Amino acid sequence: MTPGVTWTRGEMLAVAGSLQVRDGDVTVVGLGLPQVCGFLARRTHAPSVRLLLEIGAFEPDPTESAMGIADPRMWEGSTAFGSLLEVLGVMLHGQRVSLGLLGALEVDQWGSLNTTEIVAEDGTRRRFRGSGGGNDISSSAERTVIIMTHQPRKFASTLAFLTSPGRRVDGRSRPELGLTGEGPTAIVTDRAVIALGASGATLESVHPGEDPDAVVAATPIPLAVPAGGPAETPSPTRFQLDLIRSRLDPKRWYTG
Amino acid sequence: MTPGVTWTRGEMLAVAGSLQVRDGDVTVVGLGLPQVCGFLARRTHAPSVRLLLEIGAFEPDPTESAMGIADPRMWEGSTAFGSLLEVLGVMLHGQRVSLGLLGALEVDQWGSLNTTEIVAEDGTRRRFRGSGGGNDISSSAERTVIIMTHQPRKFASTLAFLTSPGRRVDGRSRPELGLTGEGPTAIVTDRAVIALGASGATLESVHPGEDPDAVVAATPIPLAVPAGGPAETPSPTRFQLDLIRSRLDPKRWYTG
Amino acid sequence: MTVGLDRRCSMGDFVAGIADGTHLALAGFAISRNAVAFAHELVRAGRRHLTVTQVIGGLETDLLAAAGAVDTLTYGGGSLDRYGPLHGVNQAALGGSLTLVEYSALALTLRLHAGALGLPFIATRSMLGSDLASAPTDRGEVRAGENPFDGAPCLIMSPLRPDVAVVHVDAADKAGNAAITGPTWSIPETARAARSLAVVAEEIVKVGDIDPSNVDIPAAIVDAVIPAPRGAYPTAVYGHYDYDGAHLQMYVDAGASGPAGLAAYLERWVYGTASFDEYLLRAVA
Amino acid sequence: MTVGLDRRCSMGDFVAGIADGTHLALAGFAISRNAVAFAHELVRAGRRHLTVTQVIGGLETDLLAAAGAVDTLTYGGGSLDRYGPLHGVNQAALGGSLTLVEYSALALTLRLHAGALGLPFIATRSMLGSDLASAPTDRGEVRAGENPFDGAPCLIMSPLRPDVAVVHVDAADKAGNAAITGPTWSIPETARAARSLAVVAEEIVKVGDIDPSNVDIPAAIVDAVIPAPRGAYPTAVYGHYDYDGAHLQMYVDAGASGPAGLAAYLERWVYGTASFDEYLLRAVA
Repeated sequence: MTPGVTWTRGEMLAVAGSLQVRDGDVTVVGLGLPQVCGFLARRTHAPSVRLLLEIGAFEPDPTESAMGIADPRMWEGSTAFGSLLEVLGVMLHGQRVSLGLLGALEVDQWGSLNTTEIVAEDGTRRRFRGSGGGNDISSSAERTVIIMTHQPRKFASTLAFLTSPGRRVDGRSRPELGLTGEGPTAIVTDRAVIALGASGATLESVHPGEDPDAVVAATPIPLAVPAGGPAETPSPTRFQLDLIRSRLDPKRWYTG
Repeated sequence: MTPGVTWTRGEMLAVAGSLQVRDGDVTVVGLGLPQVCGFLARRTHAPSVRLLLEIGAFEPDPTESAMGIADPRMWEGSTAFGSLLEVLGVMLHGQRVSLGLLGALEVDQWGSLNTTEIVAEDGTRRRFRGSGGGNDISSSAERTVIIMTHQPRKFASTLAFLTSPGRRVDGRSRPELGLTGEGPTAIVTDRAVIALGASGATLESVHPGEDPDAVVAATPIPLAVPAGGPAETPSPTRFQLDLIRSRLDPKRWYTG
Repeated sequence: MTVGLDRRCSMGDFVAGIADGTHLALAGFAISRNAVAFAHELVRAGRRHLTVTQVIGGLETDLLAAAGAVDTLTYGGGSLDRYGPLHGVNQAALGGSLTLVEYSALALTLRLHAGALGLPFIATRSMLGSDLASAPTDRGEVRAGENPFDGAPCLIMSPLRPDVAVVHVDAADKAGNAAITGPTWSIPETARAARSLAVVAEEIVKVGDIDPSNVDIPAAIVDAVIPAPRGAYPTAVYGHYDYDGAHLQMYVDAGASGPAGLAAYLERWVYGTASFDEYLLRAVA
Repeated sequence: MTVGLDRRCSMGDFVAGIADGTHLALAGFAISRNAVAFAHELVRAGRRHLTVTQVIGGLETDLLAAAGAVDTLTYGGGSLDRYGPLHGVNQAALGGSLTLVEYSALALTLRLHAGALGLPFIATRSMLGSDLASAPTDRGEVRAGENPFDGAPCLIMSPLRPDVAVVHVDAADKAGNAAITGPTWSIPETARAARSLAVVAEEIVKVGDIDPSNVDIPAAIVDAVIPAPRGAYPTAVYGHYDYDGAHLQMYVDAGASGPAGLAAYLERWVYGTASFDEYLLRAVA
């Protein structure tokens, strides 16, 4: 940790998420933290990443906080406008997208996601936005990374609704299901980075100041811990934090 | 015949072909005489016909003779440009085209067309332009009309190559083949109008000055003749001829 | 230049021609380009038993659902972005008065695209292995299949051809040639899939004023051209006006208090206004 | 504004990267927008055994066929409009050195569209009952099928993903965002189907100079941006220059005299010129 540098949990999440982006990735980003992660990566270690919005905006570079991907502020600086069929069809279903950055209400140990509805213990259902392009991204991107805050209720062995498939569904692999790509490779939260692989979930790193045992206890899915314990996630740099605060989330909606 | 009015065979063909167009038709036109027929209809009895070119031009209104549908002169006055998928896909395959106007090298008694190759008696093959959108138009337009000069070698019971299906192929009806629309309803030549129906070809009318028996002799496909003999095709009017000469085919490439 | 047919029509006359039970396709996306003027007029006219298809639901659909006008909604998801969820849709779905058929955004767009192109069916890998495939499969709209060329699993979907699509464009001429700037999401496929298409235009321009290379919707597929300046308010139209965040938040807050809250919103802002112009005057003042 | 990657490349360097046996997709249409500069460079480089896919063949393909560079041509037909037929293609096909696989224009465009969208396959009614369906069926690219939703016959076609597409655009920025005016025929589908895409541009413009709503080909699918002013000559580029009818007629007349005529044309105008610029100087002078 750099002396005197402090950050919020949201900022830590944005930075850790951004590190999952590789330079050259062609990326479809969801609204909110996924978008902040993508833009942060592009302005730091991944200058040639391509960011695409399912609504039909290529490589936007917004200067204001946007209320969603349907907010024209979000499209500012785009070099090309097209259609959903162009982004989710030609780019994604056409196997040209290397990375999807996705949020979720619930995730299971294989990285399958629920963004549709939550059922409370009393059976009350609460509905959310549904798939949008989320299922399509999970189905066709070469890999996906899940970006979410770390709350135990968000980790579930059985999802209330499986909106977007992960590495396995009902014991079946992606090729068996007919899906392309590796599927989710990591869940990045505001406490840890959980790697997803062929054999399941592993606690790859915990963020500075986090206790690994406490993180494991707060993650009610099967979760392997490396023999030597998890690594520590690199701390945010001043440059990353300045970018987030001044440019990428100035209203602090996602990282405040 | 109006006294003092004379016309060429090509002009007669253009006028007779234009009369097949109904006001309100949505029409894909091929190059050459079909195009002259379409434009003539629009400027006379069918002002609200929509003319489309497979290349992606909507409602062109050219003022110069064009060398083909790929000649930009042909697109002049278009109100919208789009793609081949828009014209042959959305409009035609999507069942929005009521009429196709097509030329042919060879036609059979069911209105199937050959635009691909001719085999001479010595077995020599001569190749032509192939289908282009011709097969698509024959396959999906609500009805088609064939526009061609009247030469016995162009009428064949068995085509050298069946590029575009007519009302029946190998004894099978369009629904049996999986095709939509009625198929070809007429062959209009520079000598006659041959109606095509469920039971085959009928000599509906011969052009002014033509001998019905001579026309039948020059039409080597099964051809019914109505009990009272064929009607006489209406003569071109001065207005139609002036349009053709001054505006629609000023270089007389098609009607000269 | 061919002048073409004059397809202009008032919103009132257009809505008068839409019967109860119509299958509508809408093309707004969350807080952008919703056909709000159209939704208001439909609600005021008391239309019922509509089927609505929309790739991403937004305010227009939520107003119709809140008014009890929608029996079935086929969508790929929806929200009012950060303002909140589609309370009208969600309450009607949870209450059982509205059947919600969910797809992924791409899968539904592909069904519309197949309808537009007259394809017998269309195949995708989207939705494989997910719970999204269940309802459409039960309804016979989607079937498990396989690629005959390599044996890989896929889903085979039927084409979708709604009765009427209503889309909000920047400008249209009287014949229907229309232009859209900015991202177009599922507007092109929605417009082309429907058997009949109305373009609601911010502005009616002279035939020829839109460069033919910039025409996004050709007149040949347009049946009605409805002038409606600011007709997407309080949602945004790129290059024309921003969304009205305060009004959207008021709508979401009304919905958060339950069906009575939405009923009160409709009473005040829709049933309680004689026209969309009156609504605009009151809302923007 | 994101500046993006710089994809600019000379025609010579681009052609140097194309191996014998490559599956090329071309997008000219008869006498418009042919990638003639590219075809000349390929011929001079002596490329052989190419597979070419083109919805409507034109001069570019005929030059390649005349030079003996093409083993297989998949097309939906072609000509030089009223100037005459594709003698190079026809002579190679009749002589047996070139395998011609014919489709209808829509069917082939749909195969490219399926490739672009990553669809497992695509279905159509076009070509049913015609002789066109035979060769593609024999090759395993097309199968007789039926619509699982209503039992109607259809043809099921495999997606087509050529290795490299080369398309001629009006303007492109260095990242690859490109614009086309006028009709676009099969250019959008051809460009998107290929695994790699080169845009040959009349003009290279600054990033941001093309209104994003007017971008027809987004940089995200472009691998090479090749400046080539007048690179489609003697075919036409709408809004830039007309075709050269006298040159086209000379080419067709050469072809009408048989393979020797085409060989003489190539000797004089292609092998006999060191570059396309030299050809232009000689041809236009």
